[in-house]
Parts: sequence; C-alpha cells; structure tokens
Amino acid sequence: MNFELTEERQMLQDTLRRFLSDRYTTETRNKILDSDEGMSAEIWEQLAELGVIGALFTEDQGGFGGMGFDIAVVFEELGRAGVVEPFLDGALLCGRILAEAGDEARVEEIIGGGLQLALAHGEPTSRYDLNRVQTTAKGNVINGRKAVVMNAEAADVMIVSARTSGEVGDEDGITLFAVEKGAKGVTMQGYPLMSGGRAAEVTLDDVEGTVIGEEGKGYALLESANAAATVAQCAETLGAMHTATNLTKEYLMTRKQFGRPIGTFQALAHRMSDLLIEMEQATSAVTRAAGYLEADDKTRDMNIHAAKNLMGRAGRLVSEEAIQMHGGIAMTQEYELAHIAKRITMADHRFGDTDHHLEKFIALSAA
Amino acid sequence: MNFELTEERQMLQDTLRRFLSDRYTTETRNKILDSDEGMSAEIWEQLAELGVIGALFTEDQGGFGGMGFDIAVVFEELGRAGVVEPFLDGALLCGRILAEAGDEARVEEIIGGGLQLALAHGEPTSRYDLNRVQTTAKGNVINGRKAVVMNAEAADVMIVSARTSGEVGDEDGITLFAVEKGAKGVTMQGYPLMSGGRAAEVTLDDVEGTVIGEEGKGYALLESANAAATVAQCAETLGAMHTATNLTKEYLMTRKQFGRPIGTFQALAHRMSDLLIEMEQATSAVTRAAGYLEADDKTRDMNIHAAKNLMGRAGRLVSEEAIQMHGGIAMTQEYELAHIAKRITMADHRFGDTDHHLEKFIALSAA
Amino acid sequence: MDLNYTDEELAFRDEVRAFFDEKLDSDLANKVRLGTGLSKDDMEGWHATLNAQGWLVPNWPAEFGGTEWDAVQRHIFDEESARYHAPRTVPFGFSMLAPVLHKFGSKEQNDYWLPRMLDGTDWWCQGYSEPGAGSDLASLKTKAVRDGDHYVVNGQKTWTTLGQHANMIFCLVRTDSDVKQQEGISFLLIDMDTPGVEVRPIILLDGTHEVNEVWFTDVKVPVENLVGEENKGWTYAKYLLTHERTNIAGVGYSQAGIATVKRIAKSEMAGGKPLMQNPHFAARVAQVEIDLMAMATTNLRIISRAADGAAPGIEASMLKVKGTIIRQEINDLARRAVGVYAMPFASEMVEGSNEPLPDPHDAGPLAAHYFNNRKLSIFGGSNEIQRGIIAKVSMGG
Amino acid sequence: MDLNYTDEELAFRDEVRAFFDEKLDSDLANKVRLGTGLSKDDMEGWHATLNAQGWLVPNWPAEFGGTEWDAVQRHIFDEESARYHAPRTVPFGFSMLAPVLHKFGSKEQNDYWLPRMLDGTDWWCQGYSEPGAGSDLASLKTKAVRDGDHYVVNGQKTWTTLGQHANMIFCLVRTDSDVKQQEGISFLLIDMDTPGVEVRPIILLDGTHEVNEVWFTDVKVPVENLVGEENKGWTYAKYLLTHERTNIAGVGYSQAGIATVKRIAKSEMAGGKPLMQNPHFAARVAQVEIDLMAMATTNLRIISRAADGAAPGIEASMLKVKGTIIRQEINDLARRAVGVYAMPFASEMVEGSNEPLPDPHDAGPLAAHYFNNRKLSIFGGSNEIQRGIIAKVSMGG
Repeated sequence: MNFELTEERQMLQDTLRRFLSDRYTTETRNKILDSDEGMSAEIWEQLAELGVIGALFTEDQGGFGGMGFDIAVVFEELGRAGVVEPFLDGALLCGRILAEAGDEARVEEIIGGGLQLALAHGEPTSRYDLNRVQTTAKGNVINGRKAVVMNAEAADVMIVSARTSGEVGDEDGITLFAVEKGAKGVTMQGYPLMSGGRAAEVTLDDVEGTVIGEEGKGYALLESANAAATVAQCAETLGAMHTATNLTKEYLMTRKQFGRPIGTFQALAHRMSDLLIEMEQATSAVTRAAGYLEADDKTRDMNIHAAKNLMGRAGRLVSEEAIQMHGGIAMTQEYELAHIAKRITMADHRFGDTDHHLEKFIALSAA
Repeated sequence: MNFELTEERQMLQDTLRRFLSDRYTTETRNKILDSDEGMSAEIWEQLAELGVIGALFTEDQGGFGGMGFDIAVVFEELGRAGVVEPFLDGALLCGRILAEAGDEARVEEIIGGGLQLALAHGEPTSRYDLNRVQTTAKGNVINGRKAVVMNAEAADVMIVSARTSGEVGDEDGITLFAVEKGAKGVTMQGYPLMSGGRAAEVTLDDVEGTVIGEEGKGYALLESANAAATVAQCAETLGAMHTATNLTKEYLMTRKQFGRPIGTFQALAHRMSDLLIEMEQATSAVTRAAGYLEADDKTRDMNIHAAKNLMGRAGRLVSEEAIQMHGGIAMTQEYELAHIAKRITMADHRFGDTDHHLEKFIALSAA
Repeated sequence: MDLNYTDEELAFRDEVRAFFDEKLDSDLANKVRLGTGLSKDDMEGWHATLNAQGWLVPNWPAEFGGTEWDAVQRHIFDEESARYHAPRTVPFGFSMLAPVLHKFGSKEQNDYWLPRMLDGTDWWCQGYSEPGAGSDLASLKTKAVRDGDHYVVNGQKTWTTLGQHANMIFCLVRTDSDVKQQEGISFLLIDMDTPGVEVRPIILLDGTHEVNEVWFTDVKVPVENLVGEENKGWTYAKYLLTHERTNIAGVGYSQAGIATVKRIAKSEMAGGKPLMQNPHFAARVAQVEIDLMAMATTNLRIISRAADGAAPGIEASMLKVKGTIIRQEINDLARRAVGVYAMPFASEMVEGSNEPLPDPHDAGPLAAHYFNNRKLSIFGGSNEIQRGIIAKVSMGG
Repeated sequence: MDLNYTDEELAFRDEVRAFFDEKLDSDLANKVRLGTGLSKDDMEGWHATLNAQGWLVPNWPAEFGGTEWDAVQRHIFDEESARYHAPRTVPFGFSMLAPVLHKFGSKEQNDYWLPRMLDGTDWWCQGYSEPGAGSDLASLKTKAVRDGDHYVVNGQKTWTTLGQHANMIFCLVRTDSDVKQQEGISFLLIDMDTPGVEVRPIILLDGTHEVNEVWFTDVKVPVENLVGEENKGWTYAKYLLTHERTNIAGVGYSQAGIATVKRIAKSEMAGGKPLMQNPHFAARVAQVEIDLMAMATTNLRIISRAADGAAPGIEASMLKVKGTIIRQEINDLARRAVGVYAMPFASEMVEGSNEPLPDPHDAGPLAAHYFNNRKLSIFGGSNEIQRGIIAKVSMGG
C-alpha cells in the first residue's frame, strides 16, 4: 500500500498546474465562455501538446498512461483551473470507446489533438440510465433524438448509440455508430451549458453511420468508458472543490468586518473546518475510485458509486458554503467562485447523480 | 383560525406546570427511577385528582376534554417535567380503547385514578406495524408472545390483541381481550426502560380473556387509540425538548470558559439559534397533529405522520446538541438533562420511528 | 385553538381568488411560474391592476390607501398570490420607504411622494449597502455635505435591486464623520436623473441583471428631500429593517415550488418509473413538505400574535432563516428532478427571451434559479446575522 | 499509488489473524462484541496475552519492547483487532504516560515504571481534567507544595477513566500560582494507595461506571515522582495530547459496528420484509458505509505520511471529528435498527451481568451504547476544540 504519486504523474501534475495557473486565468475563461464556440482551439492544442490527452491512453493505445490514477491527475488539474474545454467528453469518453473498439487511427488523431468527438447517447427520457435507448437503427440508418449531447456542434465525428434489437431497457442490442460532421439528416439545437462549454439536442432523421465495434454489443463499450469518465468527473470536481475552498480560506482571512478577519469568527471558522474535513473525504473517495478502476467489476463499481455519491454530497456542501461564507461577492458572475461553484453543482448531473449512485451502491452491496 | 388556548386548557396547563415544578423535582424522579415499581402511586393519584386523566376523555365518556388539544396540553406538561408514570399507556391508550368499546365502568375507574392498564399488542417481530399479530385466540383462550409491554407488571387489566381469523398482516380478524391481573398462563419478564417506567415480555399460554368490543374488529380500536397516543407522544417529546433547550440556554449563559459565558461564543450561539428554530417547527408540528386529530382520516394521518417524523428529526438534533453543548456534565446520570435526553430519543421507538412515519406520509401523499 | 379558517376568512379567500381569476393575465402568470424574468412593463402593469382593486398597499394606513386586513387575511392574500403565480410587488417604495415616511416624514413628503408611488410615477430603489461594508451597515462612507439649500452627495452604493428601472433612490448617507458611526447618518431621497448619478449593472452568477452599483459624483439633493432630522437616519434605517417584513417566510413561494417539483417528478422517468416513485427522491420531497407544513403553521402562529401587538423581531429572524433554508432546498430538489436538463444555460431565457430551453418539463431555468436563490440567505440580513440576533435575544446575552 | 496490500503486508495480516484465532478467547470476544463491559481481570488477562506475544506496546522504542511496525502494519493490527472483537488495551500507561517518560523521564523512571506497566504490576489512570475547567485545561487548580523531599497535593480531578481499577495516577498539578497559568504546572506520578487519595464513582447516563472523581487531601508524593522539571509540566502535557493518537479515527470499531447493524437489519422485520431491504434504512446504512470507506483511506493516507515524518496535528483533529461523527452515526443506526427493543434498560447488563435482555438480535444494549458514545465528541478534546484547531492552523489565523 502506498499513497505517493509516481514520478511521471507528479511531473505531469506540476506541468499542468504551472501551465494552467499562468495561462488559464479567470479573464481568459470568461472570454472563452462569452465566445460563440464556448471553447478555445488554441488551449486544446496546447494542452494536447503537454500530454493531457496522451495521459488518458495506455502505451498499447498510443498514449503513456491510461490508468485510473492518470485520469485522476489530469482531471483534478483541469478542475482546479476550471478548464471548460471538453476533454472529458471529447477525448476521454469517446476516445475510450474507440480505443476499446480497436479504432487505432482515430485514437492517434485524438491524442494528437486533431479530432473533436461527441457521444450522442442519452435521450430525453433516459435520465441517468445507460441502458435506455429508444433511438433505432435499421442497417446503417439511424432515427431518434439525443439529449444534451456535449460538444455536438464542434465534433468532427459523433458516436451515436441506437437500438438494433431488443427492448428499450435491454443492455443487449445497442449498437454504436460513427456519424461524420455534416451528415445528412442531423439537426442540432445548440446551447451553452451552466458549467461552460456547449451541448445540443440532436435529432437524427434517416442518418447514415458506420458501426463501431460489434453490432448489438455497444453497451459494454459504453459501460467501460462511462466508468472511466465518472472517475474523471469526480477528479475534476475535486479540483474545483480545492479551488472553492482555497478562495474561501483566502477571503475569510482577507475580508474584515467589525475590525477582524471574518475567518476568526468562530461560527465561520468551525464551518470552514467542516469543509476541510470533507475535502479529505472527497480526496479519499477519488483516490479509491481511481485506484480501483482497473479492479474487478464489483470492486470498481462499488468504489465509483461510493465516490460519485460522496462527491455529490460534499460538492454541494462545499459550493453552497463557499458562496454563503463569501456573501454577495460570490453571487457575481465575474468572480472566480461563480464559475467554480456552477461546475461543482452541475457535476451532479453527469453520469448519474447522488441518489442514482446511492441506489446502485445499495444494490451492489446487497448482491 | 386562532392560536390561543381556551381558558380551561390554559388553566389546566398552569395548574400542571405549577404542581409538577413544585413536586416533581429531579431528585423525586431519580428516587422513582431507582424504585422497584418504577413509578409512584402517590403521584398518579395526585395527578388524577388534578384532572390529568379526566382531560383525556370527552364529557360523554365521563371526562372534561378528550380533544387533540386537551391531550397535547396534558402531555406537553408531563414531558416538560419528565414524569415517568405511565399516563400515556395506562390511561390514554388503553382508556381510549375501552371508551370506544363502550366499557363505561372501567373508564370511570381509570378517570378516578384507580385502575392500572397495559396494552399487550406489539410482538417480537411486528416492529411498528399495527396489523402484524401472530398471537392467536380460539374462543377466549389466547396463546402467543407480546413484546415490550408497557406497565405490564402493574396493570390490573391487560388488553391483549390476538388473531381470531385471517393472516398475520391482515387488519381484519384481530380481536382484543381483557385479561385480569394474575390470570393463569401469563408469564412476564419485567425490566426497567431507558426512558423510565417498566415494561415486560409477556408470554400467554392458554390464557383466558374476555372480548373487548366486537370479535375480529380490534384493529379499528387500536388504530384510533394509536393516533391519539401518537399525538400524546409528540406533545410529551415537545415538552421534554423545551426542558432540554431551557437547560442548555441556562448552562450556556452560566458556564464560563476563557473568561466569557460559553453561549457568547459564536459557534455555540448559532447552533443554539438553530435549536430554537427547530423548537418552533416542533411546536407547529404538534399543534397541527393535535388540531387535526378530529379531522377526516387522511388529514389526521398526514399530520400525525408529519409530526412524528419531524419530532424524530428535531428531537434527535435537540437531544444530541443539548448534550454536546453542555459537555461532560450532561453525560452524568444525576444531571436533569440525562433523563430528558433519553426520553426524547426513546420517543422515536414508540408508535413508529422517523422513517416509519416518513414512509406512511409518502404513501398517503401519493394516494 | 382552531386551525380552520372561519366562514369570513373563507369568503375573503373566495374574493381573492375571484380577483386573480379575473385580473391576472395568464401570460404574465406563466412568466412568474417559469421564473423567466419580468419586464418593467409587466411589473408596472401589475401594480396598476392591484391599485385599481385597492390592494396595492395592504399595510398602509387606511387614509393613504391601506386595506386594514388582519394577519390571517394578509396570509390568505400572500398564499393565493403565490398559488396563482401572481407577480410580487416591488417592495422598495410600498413596503420599505412608505412606512418610514408615515412615521418620520413630513406631511408635505407624505402628500407628495405617496400618491406618486401608487400611480407609478416613481419607481423607488434602495441605497443602503456599500462595497466592503457587508453586514456592518453602519460603516457606510457615502458622504452628503450641506451647501446652502442642497446636499452634495459623493460615494457608491451597491446591490441595488432593480436600480436600472428606478427614477428615485432612498439613501443612507454620512452627514457627520466626527461622531460615533451610527450618529452621523442621514436619510435622503435622491432623484436618479440628477447629474452625477450613474447606475452600473452587476451580473449575477446565473447571468441575470437584477442588482446594480449606483455611483454618486457631486450630486445635488434639495434639503427638503431629507427625511426626519439630520444625523438621525440610523434610527429610521433600523425601523425600516425591522418594521416591514411581510411574507418573510415565503410560504406561498415554497408551496408553489413543491408543486412544481412534484409535477416534474411525476413525468420525469428514472429506471423506467416516474421519479416521484423513487423512494429516495420521494423521501427528499416528503421531508421538505413536512418542514414546510410546520413552517406554514409557525408563520400563522407568529403573524396572528403580531396582529395582537406582540413584537415580531426574533420570530422574523427565525422565519427568515427557516424560510430560506426551505426555499433553497426546494430549488435544489427542482434541479435534481430535471436530471440532465439542469445543464443547459440560456441567460437570454432567464432574462425574458422567448427562445425555449430544451427542457421537456416546461419548468423554466431551474438550475439558474437554484443559483440565483443562494442570495436569499445572503441579502437582506444574512442567515448568520439572523442567527446572531436569535441567540442574543433569546439568551439575553 | 497503490491501494492494495503488498505480499509482505498480506503475510503480516495472516500472522495477526493466526494470533487472534489462537489466543483470543471467544467469551472475551463476545463480551467486546456485545459491549457488556469487561472486568478488570478480563483486561489484565488480555494485556498479558499481548505481552507474551510481544505486541502489547507496538509504538514503544524497540529497547523497551516496541514492535517497530510501520504505519500500515499498525493499521492492519488495529483493523483485525476490531474485526475479531479483541479488547482494546487500556491506553493511559502504554500510550499516554510511556511516551512522556521516554521523552522527558529520567533513566531511573523509565527503568522502574516501564517494566511494571508491561507485567501488569501497575494500572495507570490519568489526572488531567478538573471540575469547571472543561476545555480550558491549563486553568487547573490542584496544588502541589514542596515540603522537603515530598510534594503535598490538594485538589480534585474528574472524568478519570477506569480510576476505580488503578493503583497509579499521573497528574498535572499547580506548583506555582504567581506566573502565567501554563508556566506553573508540573507533572507528578502519584500512588493511589497513599493516604488522602479518594476515588468517587461518576455514573454515566447509560448507567455505567467508567469514570471517577479523584480527590487529594494532603497527599504526600516523593519528589522523585516528578517527571522532568518542575513547572514544565504543560510542555509534557501537550506532548502527551498531540503525540499519541493511534487509532484516533476508530475505523475498525466503525467497521465492526456497521457489520452489526447489517446483521440486525437482515433479521429485523419491517412491513413484512427484512429492514435491510427498506430503501430508507438501506440509504442510511449506505451513506455511512460510503463515508467510512473514504475515512478508512483518509486514515491510511495520513498515517502513511506520518510514518514518513510529517506532523499529524491537524490531520489528527480531522480524523477525530469525522471518526466520532461516523461512530456516533453507527450507534444511532443500531438503536434504530432494533426498533422497540431499543427501550429496555438493564444497567446491570451494561455493567457485565449475565441477565440477558429480551433483544431478539443478540446485539447487546445498543441504546445504552448510543448514549454512552455521545462522550466520543466531548472527551479527549471536544469536536469544537478540534474544529478550532483545524481552522486556526489551516487558515494561519
């Protein structure tokens, strides 16, 4: 048992933290948020060069990492800096699917930073259930509607899930298709997201795609990529929570009222200490989820469910308390915490929320 | 709409509060707790004379009250003073059953303070479910085991529920029997209770009883008496919570540390204010449960479930915070708060706990 | 004690309902329901509707247009108002400045300003908070210096709600810097069209423009716009803060909010069943509902006592704290309920555009409301301030 | 990073398990499991068993009998110990006084007292707290006045755990009243058989006799029983308080506690089904379990760093707070789980009698434990004190 980062991961962490604290200021981010694209192609390329994407893939896949701890290191740093570029969806989630399906060419492009991807899987009535697919495909022709598809507008290729057999809730019979940008029959209603970046409602009307992996076997690819993405989401949220607590600590000791730093008032001091305790809990939850990503399915899933549930609870506490202890200033859009708090809260709406993972944890516990 | 006590109830409240604060001191109670009987016959008689029992019955039944607000006034005062004598079980719960069954003679004896009763209904595996009765009766002959029967040893008459038809979980087919003290075939394992008073495990081995009300129709009597008893339990707990918060307020302003009353330290001050807010909530919950005891079944039950759930949560907060804010002194048996805190907590184990009533509330809400 | 409405109270409720049925435009109600932001015209229109009915300023003395409703009637009006999704009246003039004028203003001031409030001539905003002062209100720095028959005002106010619509602002200003903080403050009425007044928007974290900074540079204010005596403004300010706290618990809003959550959760599917049937979600809803039932009764207990003359100080603080906790919890439930559809962010929609979000529940920008309503426990005396008051008063410390 | 045990660590765990399998008496383990109170003989017997194995004082320097286990090994031992329901060693001598003697005691003191601890000759208790001092430990009033080659001690200590079994007490006493509070304190070792020492029981709210008052009336203590220098006792006291906090998170106890709750909830019936299948109860258990999983890892992260030499001050406070919250939450779950059978109160059973309670789950007096363990967040530096430390250190205030 050992809790030290390897030298390589430590280096990656240091490099990222330095780069992002230099380049990814609140001002830079606010400009990106205000832009039509909701992301910066330049930042994407620079981070890809620094190895952010390569770290998410194994050597076999053309990367230099790919383990749970690699993912955690990368996304904790992206979360700390509040990076809005869609590495989680575009690179990790979609990249994992393609890598596991053996699509070496596209994975190489992803790692090089030259390919934008989107996963069009969730639907208006599927909520957080991975197995509910009503979109259908006959042969290569897809029809259906996909909900809140991250990075849809920018994607060169969209991975679309469709049911080729079975019932709405079956795991079997889901097939993944690659749909090229500009494919006929695709319409999008795009919008910005609370947490930055963009997504779209995607309607597929007789759209042609090419099968990824085996027909009817898409669920396994989705599940495995989803596990890695959930770890990444937890790590990203942990990073954002670090920023929120650091901003709050700083504020409490800078801001004075009635002649004293407000952090010396006992009520706030005690609440701050509760946040710090939950930060330790959150750190441990992410460590476990990352460390067991390569374990057997039950161990992996127990720890991922536990982590996402705990992050949901601790995240809510941290973002609400950080805002409350700041007071008015934290309510303004231009202050760093505003974006960070939205990131933390919106993370609860991705890959299953607090209750969803609690239920899954209970079910696995009883099994 | 009107939130003033009637003159009669105000007088009863004043009389009880004066009597109990004079006579029912911590020392008196500790003596009673240490006694073999776990109760004082003298206190029972004196309180009966003051009208504590009469207030629980309508004029038709020979009393002078009997409404939800009468019950609430009486039991809030008993709870404030931490009275351990079994008025809730012996007088209200059993008395209501007999009154509704039309047993005027026994009700008169109860109101006079001359009859001790016990309800032997719950069983080792029934938990908080009112309909689970495995004890059986053929004709008048009862066999079975009853769990944690309050006041069993002292009771002149025990009201025993037994199944005369139907399945374990049916509401129909439960019959109530009166079993006289010393009846053949009754064995008891008695013990003191965390909250004061005594109870017993009761085994019935070919015991003869006489039917109360109609055969097979005992459930309706139980349900109605149970509703009134739950209101009483909530009011009693509210009274105990008042005592807990008052003791805590006093302690916080008396006890000094680092040269200041500890109640002036902001962390404790803010936590105290949260307790006071919950006291208002608890007061309202009890007001509603009492005020709707005579309403239609759904309104009555919604408000009783809501109250018992809220009292479970607020009670836990108040008793735990009162102990924590006191520190070591509250851990000692001889300090008033020790008994009061146990009362509050143990109330969650009577007539259904926090979660039990939450579930019932949800079910009724959806209905 | 009796928890039921009397026949008279029921008749009053019918009257209120008939009014809303007849006079509340459904488009306007829908904007309120969705929380998509009201235009200045929307708000002024609703004020005019209420004024025509004689219900715009229930709490004013009858001579100036008050309704003389008792506490229960006011509660009924508030509750129905929320249930019908009627707009809330803008409180700065009607509920904040007016009581100060009634109590401390001159006859001329009352006669001049009050009718202008009622007929919509003036839109008032509030100039209390300053940057860096936070809860320490009395530390304000905006200065007013007497110069002949004018004051000259310099300084900055912040968190001025709806200042962008206002033509008048009432301000606390420092008129004497040589005495104890509280003793050098005056209460001024300032025309925002005076040269030197500048309003700058503050955009909140949900993208809305609700609050503003107001800057004063050599702004000339006629001395007749001083309320009461010079340097006694702190007394008037405190009166304003403690006097007028109608509907502080927000019971009606919370009831409407829970209804929305339940409606969503009955159609939103989770694991193949309506979310409302999920025991964990149902438990969250039930707990809040139970707390809200109790708070509604607490609110009635307290306001019915207030009608009898008892002081509502500490109780108002309790209702504020619990009321905001419950409202914020309901906002949290709402964002949970919609699942992935909490994520889209259309600040245009929040601000009143007609571009619909892709939300399948027609429930408005719920996540934005969740963030926006974090303000409830911060502005208007933070919950920490309220807790301090409760502890101090109740423990006599 | 690697969350798995190495082969060496697994081998060590097997060794520990083999020891418990062979040497831990099942009656003794059952008493621990039920929490029905251990007799003095029980505890002394277990100390002797551990001592024979060489595992009584893992943290001591090797020369005095320490095991030189690293942090992970100590964690494994603690975890298995809790899993097997082995008694906890009585910490006052082994973990509290001994480190002070190692660091500040004379060679003679170490040579004399340490072997007597190991072989059970002495049972130590602690004389720190005084009535009315609470968290303000340094305000202590018990006085020691030098008189030739003795000190004469007068005063009173309280909350002295297991003082009824002890023959020796280490005490903080005031030896100079004319200087700053912290500077006039000395650290004395007192034989409890000396005339003038009186132990009076304090009965806790669950009916147990765990703690005591210890009164001193003209008690003569030889000067060679002074540890370190006169008036430097505060330094030693702080060292004792911060140095030795093994197992402060109580992970093993919590794991055993959750196992008990689950066992009960699988047989307790609610609404015709095992309670464990009730979604609300299952949610309560799962939340605590998830928190405990995280805390177990926090604990390992922290102690593995401590082994590398990092200071465990603020982390120890964090583990104390979270650890007690979790343990108390599990106590609460346990009392909920048993339903109506939480109510019987048999203090005799808590105190080690054999009269069984009517509990159908063979789970011991769970409600009594719930109340007894309220002490966890009060004694040994209350959670409020810990929160103060965390805030102060982390914010540099």
